[in-house]
Amino acid sequence: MTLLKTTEMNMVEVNLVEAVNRALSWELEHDHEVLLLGEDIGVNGGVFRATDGLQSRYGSERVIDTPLAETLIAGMSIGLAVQGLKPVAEIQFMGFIYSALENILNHASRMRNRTRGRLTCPMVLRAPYGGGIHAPEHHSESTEAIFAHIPGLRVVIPSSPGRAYGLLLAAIRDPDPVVFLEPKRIYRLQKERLNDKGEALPLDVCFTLRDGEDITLVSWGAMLVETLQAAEELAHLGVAAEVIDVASIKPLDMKTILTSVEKTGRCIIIHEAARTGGVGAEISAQLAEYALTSLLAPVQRVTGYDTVMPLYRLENYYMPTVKQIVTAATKALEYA
Amino acid sequence: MTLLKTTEMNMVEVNLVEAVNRALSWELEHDHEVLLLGEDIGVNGGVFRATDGLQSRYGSERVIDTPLAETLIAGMSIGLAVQGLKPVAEIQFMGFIYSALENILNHASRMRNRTRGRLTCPMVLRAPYGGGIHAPEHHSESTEAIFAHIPGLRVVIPSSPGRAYGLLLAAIRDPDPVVFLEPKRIYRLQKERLNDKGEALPLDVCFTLRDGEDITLVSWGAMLVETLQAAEELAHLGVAAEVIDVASIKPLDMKTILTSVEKTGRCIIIHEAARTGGVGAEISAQLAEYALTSLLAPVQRVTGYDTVMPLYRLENYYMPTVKQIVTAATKALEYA
Amino acid sequence: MINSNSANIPYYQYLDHQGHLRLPLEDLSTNTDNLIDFYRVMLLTRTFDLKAINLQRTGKLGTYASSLGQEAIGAALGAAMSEDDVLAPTYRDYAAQLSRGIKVSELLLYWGGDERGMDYQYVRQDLPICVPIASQTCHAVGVAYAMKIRKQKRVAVCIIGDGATSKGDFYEAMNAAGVWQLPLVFIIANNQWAISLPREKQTNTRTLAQKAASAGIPSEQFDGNDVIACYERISIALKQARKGEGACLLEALTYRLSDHTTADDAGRYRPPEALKEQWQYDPIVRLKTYFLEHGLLNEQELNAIDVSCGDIVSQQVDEYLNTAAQTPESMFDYLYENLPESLQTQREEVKQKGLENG
Amino acid sequence: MINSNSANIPYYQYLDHQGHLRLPLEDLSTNTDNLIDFYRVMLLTRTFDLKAINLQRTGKLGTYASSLGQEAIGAALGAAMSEDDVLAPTYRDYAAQLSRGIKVSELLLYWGGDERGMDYQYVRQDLPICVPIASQTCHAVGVAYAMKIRKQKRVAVCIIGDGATSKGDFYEAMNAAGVWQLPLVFIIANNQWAISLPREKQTNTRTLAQKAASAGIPSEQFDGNDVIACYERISIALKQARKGEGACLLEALTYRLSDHTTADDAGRYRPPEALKEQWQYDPIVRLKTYFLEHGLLNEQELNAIDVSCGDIVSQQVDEYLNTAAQTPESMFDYLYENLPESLQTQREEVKQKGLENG
Ligand SMILES: Cc1ncc(C[n+]2csc(CCOP(=O)(O)OP(=O)(O)O)c2C)c(N)n1
Ligand SMILES: Cc1ncc(C[n+]2csc(CCOP(=O)(O)OP(=O)(O)O)c2C)c(N)n1
Ligand SMILES: [Mg+2]
Ligand SMILES: [Mg+2]
Repeated sequence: MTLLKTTEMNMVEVNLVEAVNRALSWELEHDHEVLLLGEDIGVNGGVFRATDGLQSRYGSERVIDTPLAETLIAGMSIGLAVQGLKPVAEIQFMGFIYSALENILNHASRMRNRTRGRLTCPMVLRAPYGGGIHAPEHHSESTEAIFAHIPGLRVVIPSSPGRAYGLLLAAIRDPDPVVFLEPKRIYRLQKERLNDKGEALPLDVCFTLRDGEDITLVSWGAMLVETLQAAEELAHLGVAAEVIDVASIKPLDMKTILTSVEKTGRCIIIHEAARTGGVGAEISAQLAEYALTSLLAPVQRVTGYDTVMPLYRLENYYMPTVKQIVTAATKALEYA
Repeated sequence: MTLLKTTEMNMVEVNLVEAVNRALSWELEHDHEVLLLGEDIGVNGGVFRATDGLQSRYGSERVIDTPLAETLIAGMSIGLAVQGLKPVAEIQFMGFIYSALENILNHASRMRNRTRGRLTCPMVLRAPYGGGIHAPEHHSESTEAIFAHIPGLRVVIPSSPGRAYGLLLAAIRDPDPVVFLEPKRIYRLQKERLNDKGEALPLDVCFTLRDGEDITLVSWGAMLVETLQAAEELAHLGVAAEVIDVASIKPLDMKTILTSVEKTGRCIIIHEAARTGGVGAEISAQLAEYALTSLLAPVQRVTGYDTVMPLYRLENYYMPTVKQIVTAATKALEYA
Repeated sequence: MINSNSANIPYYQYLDHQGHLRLPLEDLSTNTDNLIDFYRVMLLTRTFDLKAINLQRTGKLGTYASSLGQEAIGAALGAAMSEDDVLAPTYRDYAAQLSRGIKVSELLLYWGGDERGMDYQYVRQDLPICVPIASQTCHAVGVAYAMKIRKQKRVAVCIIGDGATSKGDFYEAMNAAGVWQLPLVFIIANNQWAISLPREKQTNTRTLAQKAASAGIPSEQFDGNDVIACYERISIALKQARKGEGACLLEALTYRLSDHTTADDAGRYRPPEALKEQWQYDPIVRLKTYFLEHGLLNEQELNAIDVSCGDIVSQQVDEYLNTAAQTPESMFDYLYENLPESLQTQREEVKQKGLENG
Repeated sequence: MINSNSANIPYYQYLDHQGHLRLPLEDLSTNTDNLIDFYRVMLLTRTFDLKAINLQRTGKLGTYASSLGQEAIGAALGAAMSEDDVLAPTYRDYAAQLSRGIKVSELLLYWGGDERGMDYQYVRQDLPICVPIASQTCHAVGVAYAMKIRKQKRVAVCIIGDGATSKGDFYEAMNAAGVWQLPLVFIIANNQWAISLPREKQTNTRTLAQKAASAGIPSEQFDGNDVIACYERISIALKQARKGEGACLLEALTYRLSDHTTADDAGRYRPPEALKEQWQYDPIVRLKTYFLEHGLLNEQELNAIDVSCGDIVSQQVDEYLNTAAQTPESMFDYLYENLPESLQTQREEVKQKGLENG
């Protein structure tokens, strides 16, 4: 961060969804090629109010209420992007993103490669994701692993208001397509002071949220709440846990994770998504490939189950808990 | 296998795609609830001839040429299945399966769970997949990992005519939805004698294709060709490689793999799909979690790159080679 | 070029906004008993609906989508369908579901976050509520195809909203239904809104019914707040489909008198005057007026229906509230017919979690 | 109910199968120079096409999709479009692409398995060939939206096949184009086949043009083997779109005289008589007859065109065959604007693989 003069400060107290709104607003104001599109994002300001007030401020040509059609939303974004605009599309919930996959995988993530750089796709697809808010069916899943497997794409997940702001700005400015997943469980969890002056954070790097020598806890999105709580509990037990927010799921900054695990020798990966084939598997596999000799204990994954996300009565049983993380860490520490 | 009387033998020499055809035909003949649907599968017999002759034999009501609409094909299969029929749908190439994902992930894989068993989805989605045949754009990808992450689904990949026959029969008879991916590079690679008498193979188990004490090579689909060749080369170098055909990518039979790796202490996973977030990551992660102390060397993955599948001029550079497998194995064996 | 908005789509209304008959009741139609049944279902739906919102507000139910003002379509549809027909509904088609025998307690369980709410005790072949918009259109094609090749005299009915007509699934399904001449009736419950998007921003077409031209199947519009029109027109469509004359598309014009769901605030985007005007066309009031004016039911009889609906709903709410919880491990029990061995450990783990928390 | 197949979709033909003018050439139209240009592009396309099949047969090209018989639509379209309009084509629209300045060598590179075939030297904003059927329809919406809000006088043109009209994308795109009145012309190159599926099994509609009714945009049919009709009708559509009058749907009736691709054998499903009949309607022969009958070009002049097309194709084939290979590591070089650090190792690995094998 560069030092700012007082006049360059625009400090605000915002929660995560307000930070998203601020980032969108900043970019709409400062880059006339940016536009937003999606269902109910205009007059209604989005079902989570992420785009609240933006249509009245920037007009309905730049903040577009689309018909109810996700294939269209993704496909149209590609068309806008190849024309040099910077579309930021909202998929109302991640559960409805699958109709957009063909366009994401076969077109957006490949346009640059297909045309050897002649046409590019600087677009962002935002979607709230994850469980824990007692939402209706299909409104609580975490399928980031599907997107993390797609070459040419970036997948970014913020876990705090500040990172939401900085990473969303970075995503919009990035010349390539980004799937930006917003952990809706923590949309309003806490406010944070941030300087609303349009400063982006780097993509493709992990953020170390807490330093520690004994064990590395790796997570992203809303699960960082439980992960940080677990680190706190572990501290009470005399265990110093390092907590890493992966933030950019793809491309993956394994360097930071490897460096940490080489130091601690122990690692727990925590994510809400189903275990099998989750992003945790990739991280664990790379640890086993590149840090095997540093590992003092098996890498464990504390994750959602390989079940359909249950309707809300049972969703808390599905979600990884602080206790599960602490138990896993304790087990890891038991290895000599 | 039970002993069959001569009269129960119906030995034929078939390649993989003919084995698929035989299995489909057997099941159409013996189970009147089975029907096929897809693009160009009727009169034309499928672009790879997997359904050759079946429409004229079983009629156009049971071997259905659909309009060009993958969302329809998957969605309609769900409707047929909940009515108690057993649809086997063909997606012409895996590159065109993504429009069907919403129906696979949000509906087919969940229908039983959503209705607590009231309605079920005994359907199969077949699709040829993989590279190496100099096919046009979008005709060569391997994205099995996307499906392997979906709870409630099965993902099955045969690697020989016999396994194609037995596993496809099992997939059709299975009461739950199965994505059945056919490695088109080996559709016509070799003929095998098989008994065309409708005997299914078990799902959810790996097949050990070659026994060995020194290292475990794990693969599936067409890459088993290179994997077995690598095992042969290693044998010449005095290394006994065990070769496992995963076959059922989901659910994953880790028992067989773990048992093997506990014996050999070394493992190379080979797949054509992009490395990051591929199914190899899950296998490697589980090895690191459950067999860490048995591992004498890091588990390595020999895979396709994290790039868009190149057009055919460069596809051979993308595909894992025998040499890469042997090199990785040699490296693994160098660990003390 | 032809102006594709110029087609003359027929529009039917029998009972006008004032409760006066504008067309004679037709042959196949609606005797007084039918009408009273419609009234009963509409009222039961509305009673349920108000109660559900109440339960949501008091934390006893999750987010809930009200069907306020749209009861006529479902009441008529439920009556017109045969028991062994199959309904592929959205989340707002309670009237049809209740009329077909799905229980209030089942609907509550569903919105109360319990999968057992989709394990209907009756009409066991009906599809569960479809939340992803328009996906059920293609499912219905498969259901109807099964009926057709089995030579059954059954019909599949698929309801969608006006918003759903923008989704590709809908067109793929209609097109297939046209190609194969399936026994499939599509009904658009056009309530003028898709959350905040008004009908006129959803599409440039003059009617939604005209979209049938993309599939070469017949279509029409009718007053979806006129339960008699709904019943007459749906019955004709079902009869045609049952006779093997193929699929069709019906557009029922209605209005969402509620917020989109309890999580929505329509005040942000819907002009209050529009809402006020639409209350005049309330399908329940309209039928009541007709009953009273023609002396078919008196206030006392109407009141008795009201009371009986209240009783049913109370009893069903009790049943809902007293339903014992599912075990946590039940999330594994309907994933596959036989749980794969590899998932047994996870099942044990969540079971343990349940025991510890319970 | 209304029979949605009853709409009177206009059909235009100027030059009939015998090469006789049936409608007077209109004002905006086609002078002799234009006609000769059309002829030149059609012939160049066919010459390229035959050569491509030849290259495929001799192992110098991958699977190839021929455009035999469909040259008129693209020749007219290419001429009617402005250079800075944007084309969103399928894999069979070479005539339009060549007419717009895309090089034969680029098309060959593409089908020869080299991504550089999509890095067009001219019309750099045109979309590359879209293989997944109908996906480009939604891309074209975005392109047209960009043109509209930037208040440019440009038009996006999206071509699809008859099979593509069954895909949901097409309807989502048309609907959006209707809602926003976009400068977007959809053209269906209805060649009667989608691989083996004949047009009449693709949909139950009498015309494909009538599908515009689902989006409330105007539409029409014309003879897609009559290059004059193609030019006239497309020009009118483009002019309207350019003036801000919104999107439309044109159905050009043509016929695929070839197999679907070189990997296909149409003999398995297409009656030989049908093919034979369709050869009578060959767009190139038709225009040639017209030229000869009206003395606009003589055999010698026609021959000269033939020769010049042959020369261009030979020269371009040489260029194609002599194009140096891409490096293996180029598969990483256009993945992202800046290659993420985490992929450097993989890039090195494939580079090494290249050095070893090269
Ligand atoms: C595919 C999909 N996209 C988005 C949503 C979120 N969503 C839920 S209801 C709704 C509006 C539906 O409008 P309409 O079809 O008119 O039905 P109504 O709610 O009016 O009954 C939207 C956008 C969804 N459920 N599914
Ligand atoms: C989404 C998708 N599904 C399937 C295919 C395989 N396929 C390639 S071309 C084709 C037929 C296309 O027919 P049509 O749209 O009429 O175009 P034509 O080939 O006749 O020009 C099919 C099914 C594909 N490319 N994309
Ligand atoms: Mg609506
Ligand atoms: Mg065609």
